[in-house]
Amino acid sequence: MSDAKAAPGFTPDEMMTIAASRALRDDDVCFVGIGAPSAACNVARLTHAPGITLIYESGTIGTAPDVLPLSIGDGELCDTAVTTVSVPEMFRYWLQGGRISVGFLGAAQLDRFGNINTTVIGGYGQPKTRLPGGGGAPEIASSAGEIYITMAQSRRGMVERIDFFTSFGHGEGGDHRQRLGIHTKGPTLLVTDLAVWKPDPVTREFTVVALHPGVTRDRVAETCGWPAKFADRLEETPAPTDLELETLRDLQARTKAAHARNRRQEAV
Amino acid sequence: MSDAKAAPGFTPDEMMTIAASRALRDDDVCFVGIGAPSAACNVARLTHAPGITLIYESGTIGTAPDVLPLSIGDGELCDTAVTTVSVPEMFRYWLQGGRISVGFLGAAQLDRFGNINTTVIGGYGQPKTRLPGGGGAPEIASSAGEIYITMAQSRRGMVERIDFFTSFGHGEGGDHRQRLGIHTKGPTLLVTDLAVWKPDPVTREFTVVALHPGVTRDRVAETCGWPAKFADRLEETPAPTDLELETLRDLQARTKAAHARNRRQEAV
Amino acid sequence: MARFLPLGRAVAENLRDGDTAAFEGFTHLIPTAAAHEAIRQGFRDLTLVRMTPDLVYDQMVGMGMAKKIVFSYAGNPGVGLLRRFRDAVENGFPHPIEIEEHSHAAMANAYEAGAAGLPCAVFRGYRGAGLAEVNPNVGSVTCPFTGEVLAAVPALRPDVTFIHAQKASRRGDVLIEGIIGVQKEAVLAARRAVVTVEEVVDDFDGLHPNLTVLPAWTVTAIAVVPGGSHPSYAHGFYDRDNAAYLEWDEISADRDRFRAWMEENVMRKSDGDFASRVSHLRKARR
Amino acid sequence: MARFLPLGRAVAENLRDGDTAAFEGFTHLIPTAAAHEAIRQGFRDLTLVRMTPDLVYDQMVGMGMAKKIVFSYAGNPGVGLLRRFRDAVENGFPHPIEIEEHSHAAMANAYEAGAAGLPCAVFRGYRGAGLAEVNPNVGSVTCPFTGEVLAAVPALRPDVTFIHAQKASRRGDVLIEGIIGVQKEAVLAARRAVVTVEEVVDDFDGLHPNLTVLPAWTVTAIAVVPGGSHPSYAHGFYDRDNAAYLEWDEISADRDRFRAWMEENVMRKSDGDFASRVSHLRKARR
Repeated sequence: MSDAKAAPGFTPDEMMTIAASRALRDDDVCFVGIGAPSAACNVARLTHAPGITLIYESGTIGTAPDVLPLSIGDGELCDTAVTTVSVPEMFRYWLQGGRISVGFLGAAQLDRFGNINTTVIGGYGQPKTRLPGGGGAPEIASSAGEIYITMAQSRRGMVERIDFFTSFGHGEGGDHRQRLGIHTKGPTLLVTDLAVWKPDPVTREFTVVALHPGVTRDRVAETCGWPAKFADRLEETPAPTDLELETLRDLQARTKAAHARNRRQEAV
Repeated sequence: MSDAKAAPGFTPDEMMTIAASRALRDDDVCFVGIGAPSAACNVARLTHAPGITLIYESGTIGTAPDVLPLSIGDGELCDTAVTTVSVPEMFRYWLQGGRISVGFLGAAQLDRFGNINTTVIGGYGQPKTRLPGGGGAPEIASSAGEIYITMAQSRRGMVERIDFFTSFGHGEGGDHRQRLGIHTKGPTLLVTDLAVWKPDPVTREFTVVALHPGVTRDRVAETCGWPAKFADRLEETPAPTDLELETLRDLQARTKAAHARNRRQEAV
Repeated sequence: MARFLPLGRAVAENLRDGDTAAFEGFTHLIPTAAAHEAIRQGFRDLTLVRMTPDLVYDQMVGMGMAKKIVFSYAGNPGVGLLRRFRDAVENGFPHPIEIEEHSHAAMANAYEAGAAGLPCAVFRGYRGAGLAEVNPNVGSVTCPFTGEVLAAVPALRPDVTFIHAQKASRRGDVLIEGIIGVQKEAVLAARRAVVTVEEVVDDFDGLHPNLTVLPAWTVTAIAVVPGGSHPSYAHGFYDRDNAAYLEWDEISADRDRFRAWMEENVMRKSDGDFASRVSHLRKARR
Repeated sequence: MARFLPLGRAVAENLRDGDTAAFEGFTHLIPTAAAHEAIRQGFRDLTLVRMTPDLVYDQMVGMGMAKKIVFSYAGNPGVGLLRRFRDAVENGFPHPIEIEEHSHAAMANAYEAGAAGLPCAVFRGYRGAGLAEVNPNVGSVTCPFTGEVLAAVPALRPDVTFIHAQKASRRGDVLIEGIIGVQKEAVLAARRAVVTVEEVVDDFDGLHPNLTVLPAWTVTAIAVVPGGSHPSYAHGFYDRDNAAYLEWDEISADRDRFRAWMEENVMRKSDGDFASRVSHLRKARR
């Protein structure tokens, strides 16, 4: 990235998506969550990782959507896929079969060990807010080779203690995964709108390893619900390049136009 | 059959195939073994049971072959099928799923309780003759709604004690199936080249219920390796009708022509 | 053996109060018309099974038809939460409902086991997951060869499954194309299956042999309802009405507005209205 | 990621003495050319896995390459017995071999479990069957919900699977059509996968989305061998050579005749000879 031209202005969300996209490699097979993960994965495909295989849990393998899907099963995903399989096959042969190198997830609530809650705020039996639930995430978290997480920082989202263990990250840290018989790496990367985090090699607690351009330690700390830890040598995330930013913005513009196209108002 | 015109001359093999075909109903879903069962099932389809669904274990569902397949997976089966599924799906959803009303099997060795051996003559570890083995038969025998068996009579084939339980019929008779947790009916019909047999309602021992035209009790008894039992009121199997015999002979003639067509000698 | 019936009769003959029913569709091919017919006929005490309950289950829950929901992702796909479902779970409105919550992997495997005639599904899952603690229907078996402990869930065996598909042939075979989800499994796992289709064709001659076809004898009833999946979509026929999903977020946010919308758009309508709802979403056939 | 290689190199790089290897194909698409190449390269001590070992396993056993056969139906399809296999099992010629025998249901489920990353397959089978008594790899698990005892067999995980398929795209995706057998599962269950294909096409654009396609990254090597399935067949390319199956019954009946035939038709031939073997079997493409 260093010799590519950095774009002059960009939003924290754009930085988040682009920083997340950079973690993906050309030979990755990536199980894509909807929303921010989907944008990051497709930016990677359209920039440095044209060979990446993107898989959505609707059964679409090797998709190359021209616009971002609104749902996990938009027609665009099937139209551009190498093949589309049944959902049981997707979860048996492709996820459980160990064919996924990266599972890319978002989170409603996240703790410092990469455990994710998208099920419920409050008690499970007496919910304050009933969220949609786990969907594919519980087994993505345990069966994909490693897990990347992306979410905007907030004290409501990055919490001391999640209300429900939808997807197991590093549990209480250390070798908790191994002790439960989970042999994949679990969360190895967290990209927020402010920073890049990686788990400590021993404790597995997420630690800031890079700040996005213009972001301070204080800003990261005050938008995080647990006492944020920082690496001894903090990097600065390279700013988005022109290519990255154009690619993301074009993708989002195409997406917006496509999703507006079929509004009933316009058709009538 | 009574008012249809009986054909003047026919072979015991033809009588066997036609008598077997008559047992199949228009709404049956039949898992077809190769050889004699395949001929009987297709004669049924081409005569009184045009709506029958024929399934071969190669994954072909609802086939309507114009010629009899040599193997269980000839192209003709796929070309004429309603759909062709994978072999794991065939055994999981269609056979184990309880979708098969009749499993139609042949046998190398058979005992009086409909237990079948197609695995080995002699001891399993020290075989006198190693036969091909069970293929789909062990689970056809337990998962299909009921089992029809067809084979030519001989003392070598219809034996006092089979050398190996490839497919479980009624075991030692009575409620042996139920005691093993098998809830399907098991063998309910045996059609040989000489007679039609059905299991005794209590002992489950195969009992002759009809003799083919011109066949004597003695002929049946002397070609059977166990002491043959006969029903109190023995029927005579109606002779093949013109339609049945023509249908079978046409099918066999087409089959012979088709299998000869691709002989290398003729192509060179 | 599949019978072609008007939708009203197909629903009336195959759904009963107290049934366990699956209206399946994974974003694609959601059987909206069948669900709306069920709402009009006013069934009660249903156990509604679906991996991704979305608008139609939100509507059925909001109308007080559900005793229990068995599910793995209760969201408005790509939009957010299901507000009628939330109101029932959080506030017991219009009445409390039971939930049995699984992961997608568990539900997909449970349908597969149902289709395969097994009593339970076995898979590697739920490790470290909170659902294993709150759902008593998560068990385990031990591999007799390696000693590995695997998750087990009961097979799903709905009394009736409703799906939407692209085509039926005259003899009643059904073709599903594109994102096929768990529809085949949901049909084969069920005692009865009702299929709405976009169109009927003379036969499936010339069809590729390996497509997803449900033979006529696996289907109980077929009703022809063009557009019957709206606001979901039918691959090759019309696009997803994303705007309708966004609108639902507002409609469902308010109890009165929800009721009024249901009255106007479901109770006073029929399955014949679906064709016009997708006319602006039809596209050149690929 | 799939590499296009000459067959000789694809086999040499992916098969080793002592390997567990599957040359799969259910009557259709049998990878004969790959098996003949393996015979020419003279591997030893192989554990050969296949539901329906037929002519090619008869040949490999007769040439003394097999330590063990894992199978569910060892016949010459539609003809009768496998005489070289029989000679090995009954008489230990050319040397004794081990056998591990299953039912089709068990093998199909075991491949499925291998593809699904599970340690074992669970199914309802082997009830009252003699194989359960002679095969120590038949175990059981108990459904935690119903108490039903189900059969279990270890998952199949070959070191390498060989299959034949109709087409590869330039990027290495592989298309299998017609009777697809267990080939997809056998490839996904294996550590390495070698595919011979009838032809290479530029891309799979326009292909129906639900066909059986193995993405390039699930395949290790692809070799283009037109006719490579003879005397089996390739749906859409050429018919089954039934006459060759009938002839094999005579050839294989005699040890010397078998040796001479192998010398002439395998050892002194190459994969380039397969195209001419099917020329009289080609038909108008459907």
